[in-house]
Amino acid sequence: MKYTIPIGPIHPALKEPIMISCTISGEEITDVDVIASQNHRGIEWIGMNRNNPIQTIYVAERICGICNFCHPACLAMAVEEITDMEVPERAQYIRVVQSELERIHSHLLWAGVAAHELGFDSLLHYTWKIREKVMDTLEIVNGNRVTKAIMMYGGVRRDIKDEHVPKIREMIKYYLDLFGEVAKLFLEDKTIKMRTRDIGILTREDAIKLEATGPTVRASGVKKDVRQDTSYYAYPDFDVKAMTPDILTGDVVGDTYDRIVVRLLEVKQSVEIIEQALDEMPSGEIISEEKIPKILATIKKSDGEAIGRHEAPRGEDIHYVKLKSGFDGLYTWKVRAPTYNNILAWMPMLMHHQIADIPIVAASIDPCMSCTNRAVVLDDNERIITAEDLHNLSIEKTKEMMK
Amino acid sequence: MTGEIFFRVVMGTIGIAFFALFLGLSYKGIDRKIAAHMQSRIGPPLRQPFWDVGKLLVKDNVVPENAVSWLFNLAPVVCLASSITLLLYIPIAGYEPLLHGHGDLILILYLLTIPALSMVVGGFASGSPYATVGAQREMVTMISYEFPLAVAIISVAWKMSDAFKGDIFTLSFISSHPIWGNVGLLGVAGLILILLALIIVLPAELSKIPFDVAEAETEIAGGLLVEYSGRNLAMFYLADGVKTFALTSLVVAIFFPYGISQFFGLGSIPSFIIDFLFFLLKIFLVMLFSVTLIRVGVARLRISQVVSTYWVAITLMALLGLVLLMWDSQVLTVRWW
Amino acid sequence: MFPMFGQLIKQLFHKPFTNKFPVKYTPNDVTALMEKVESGEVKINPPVELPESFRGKIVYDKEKCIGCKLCIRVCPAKAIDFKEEEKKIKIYVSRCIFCSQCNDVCPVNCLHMSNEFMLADVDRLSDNLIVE
Amino acid sequence: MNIEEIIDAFEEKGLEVKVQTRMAGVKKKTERKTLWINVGRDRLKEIVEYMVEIADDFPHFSVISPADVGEEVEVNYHLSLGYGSYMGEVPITLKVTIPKKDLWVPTLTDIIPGTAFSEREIIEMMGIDVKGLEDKRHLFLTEDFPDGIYPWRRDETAPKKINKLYEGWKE
Repeated sequence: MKYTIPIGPIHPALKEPIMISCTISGEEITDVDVIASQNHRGIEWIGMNRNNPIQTIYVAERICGICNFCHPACLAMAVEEITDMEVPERAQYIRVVQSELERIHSHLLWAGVAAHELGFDSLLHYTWKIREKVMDTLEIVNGNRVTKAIMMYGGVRRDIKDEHVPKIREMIKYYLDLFGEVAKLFLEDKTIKMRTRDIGILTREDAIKLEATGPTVRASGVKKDVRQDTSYYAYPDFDVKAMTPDILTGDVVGDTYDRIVVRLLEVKQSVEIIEQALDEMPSGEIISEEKIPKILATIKKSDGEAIGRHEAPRGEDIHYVKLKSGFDGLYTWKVRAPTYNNILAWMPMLMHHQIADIPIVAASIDPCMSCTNRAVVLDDNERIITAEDLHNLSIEKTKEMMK
Repeated sequence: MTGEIFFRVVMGTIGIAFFALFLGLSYKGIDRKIAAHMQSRIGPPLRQPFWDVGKLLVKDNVVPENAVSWLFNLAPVVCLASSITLLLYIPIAGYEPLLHGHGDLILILYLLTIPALSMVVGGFASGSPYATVGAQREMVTMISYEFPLAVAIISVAWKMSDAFKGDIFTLSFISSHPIWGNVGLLGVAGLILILLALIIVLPAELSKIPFDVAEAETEIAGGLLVEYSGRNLAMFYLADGVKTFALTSLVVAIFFPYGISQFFGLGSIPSFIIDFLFFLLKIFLVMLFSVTLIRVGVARLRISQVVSTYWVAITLMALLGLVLLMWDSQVLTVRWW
Repeated sequence: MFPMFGQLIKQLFHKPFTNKFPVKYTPNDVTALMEKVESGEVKINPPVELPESFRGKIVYDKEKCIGCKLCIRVCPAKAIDFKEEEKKIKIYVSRCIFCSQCNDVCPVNCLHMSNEFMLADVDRLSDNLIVE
Repeated sequence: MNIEEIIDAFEEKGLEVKVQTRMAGVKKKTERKTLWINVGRDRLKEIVEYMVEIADDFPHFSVISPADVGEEVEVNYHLSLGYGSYMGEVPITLKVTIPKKDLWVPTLTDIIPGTAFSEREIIEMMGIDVKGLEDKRHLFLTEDFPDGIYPWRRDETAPKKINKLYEGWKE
């Protein structure tokens, strides 16, 4: 008997505005369809029509709740290429440190969510307990746990002061000592192996054809990593190698288990990169142009187009920016978040699996729908309740409760 | 005469019911508190389950329109009632159970299936695809854990019939003649294996992780109980508490029916209290090792793995225990004390 | 085979990791708790201590402000309004996204970020959430 | 395949290659070169097949980004060759300029299946018809989104009825 199970916009397995509707017969999935049109927020439209470039950095930063350094990083890289803005050396190093800090916190967050999808809540609590260390470091360095607000065209807005360095070093030591234990808890647990080994396999050929990016494609053995392939920021100094599962487990299967392996390896790699960055951090000022109005002016009179590519925690993140002189704001701005390509990889992964595998396979690509959906254009003719009414209703309810 | 028995049974049942509800919920609170501390969290206060039930009773009871409403509302009542009747046959703290008689051990085995069956009926009646999948899974889980459960209990009963004559299939008989006393060294090993099998069967019956595929929260959004709310969900919640208490006391009645009051030689009331507290401690220990520790330490399995674990691994363990028991009495009775 | 059990037993005997801010268990009635806290009966556990570079509620030094409207131009959330008559600005904290871009752009450095983060309120325009 | 071979391979095909360079790195200063190539709409499929041949593994496709420049629409196909080696990747953008009156492009899903989502997006966001794509449903906009309105366009088909949620709240 066939039915369709909607793993939909509101589902405990996938708290993301996307809907996977699987037609199942018995327990086996026979067809997978992805419907992504649940919550498009108009980020590009805002960037092109409403905001000037400085404000667009903060819109880009809020494309994704977790990986919020990668989007402004790409945007700034593209704009700097067009306006040929010089970026001081120290700023390039700070950008590398920030993107690696973000990768650690994003991967550890994902590891906890994956454990929760498997029903292993104590591993979720454990992973998020050790993640607090990187969150405290981020709070000390950036002043805020998640939204860093540190990117500016031509450099960074805040420096890594001398009193921050011992805290970061302490975090590095903490994670290097802990890697063995975390790897043991995740990779040598029999029930996790039973649930993730040979589940959601993405063959190397599918991974390349469907253009998956980031840990999803590296788990299938393809050595694709933007930090290793293209030279941007200070990455040429770090000789970054793409992490594939055979480094730890010796062979490549391309299943959910390998994606856990790749992400844990990347956390270790990021910690080592930060350590090297701190050792070789050049001195000097951190932004090439202090006065913001001058930056706005140079952007306004520049012309041209460029792409910014950066290795976000979930994969390759690319922005295409086109500037036209005299136009206030970005003339054309296209954001492509990493999950955008990885969704296509769901189809071959989920085929002929059981319902129990949907949450963990869907979570294995670390979907971040807020990156992928980006525009809301409200049509107010037949919407009865608007956000305003809902807000007022909630105020009355809170007042009532406070009596 | 019949009036008096009738009066004793009715009042006894009501007493047992409140007693079971109170203890079931407080054990649930202890379980959540210890699980929380194991995960280095503080966890809710011990009286949290009482608040949860109170809150659920206040919430309104929504019946989905494409559900079979009379079955939908009947299922929780049957589940709670059968869990409480289970307790009538189980000796509490070594004292005579309210109803006992010939063969109540087999009756308990069947009474165990009624709560699970009523959840399945409730799942099918609620008409949502998640609940239907959950109900299918609950049936498959029931089939898989019935086999080792039956093997374990029957082998214990068989061992008793080998040593004693008389009405061995009643629980009070088993708990008054502790099984460990009359088995050889091999028998002890067999009994440990059977105890282990029973300990691993418990999480499946109480649908706790790793075998809670029927109510898997992250896969099918709560499975069977997805459409339940308000009073109905409160009844299922209470039934789960009572079942935990009933099953752990069943394991205690079969394997650890010892009392410690005779060591202190006090009067009747204090020794009763000591016995009762020792009984509660035994319940806590069994629950700690069978439910709390397992549900915190492992991930949830897939339905196909649940069946293969029970039919292959746990049944083999129980059968090996039975073989050792048979070997012990037939061939080498090596006295170990 | 099951590495998690060892870790769990170890964690059972360590202090829980959770920070007990504001109180250990959620109270039945929040307003009653607030009164008890004001009257001093109940002591609130301190939150995790904040770094000095923490970006909380904005602080506006009215005298130094010269009304150049640069912060209005740069604020991504349009949270700053200009008062024509007295050439000063009015900041809606409920609208502010705490990016501190206005601090950087201000030529006279009259905007700073404080450490205050408990800004929940019922009315968006209540005086606690408007900085003038 | 280093960058010179790739440029010669394209010049063989009679395509004019524009190279943009950008310095990066501090101690090891290395240049980042991106190739920008104008391709006619009819030669697009042929060039992409050619790229599949010369790629040592398979070309990496990132996204299609359309830009509305007044009378025409520039459709940029962002691809890259040579990933996997240290600093060896060359990002290549094929720019297809099509007039607004006749907005269509051939599909690439038969060569690179990964382009399906990008093509569905340019259909709904820019109104470009992709010939040969079988699944043309809305990707990010809801089903009941009024057709004829294309969010990324700058002409009369751009959305006009915008809910000014972010302005009207101060009263």
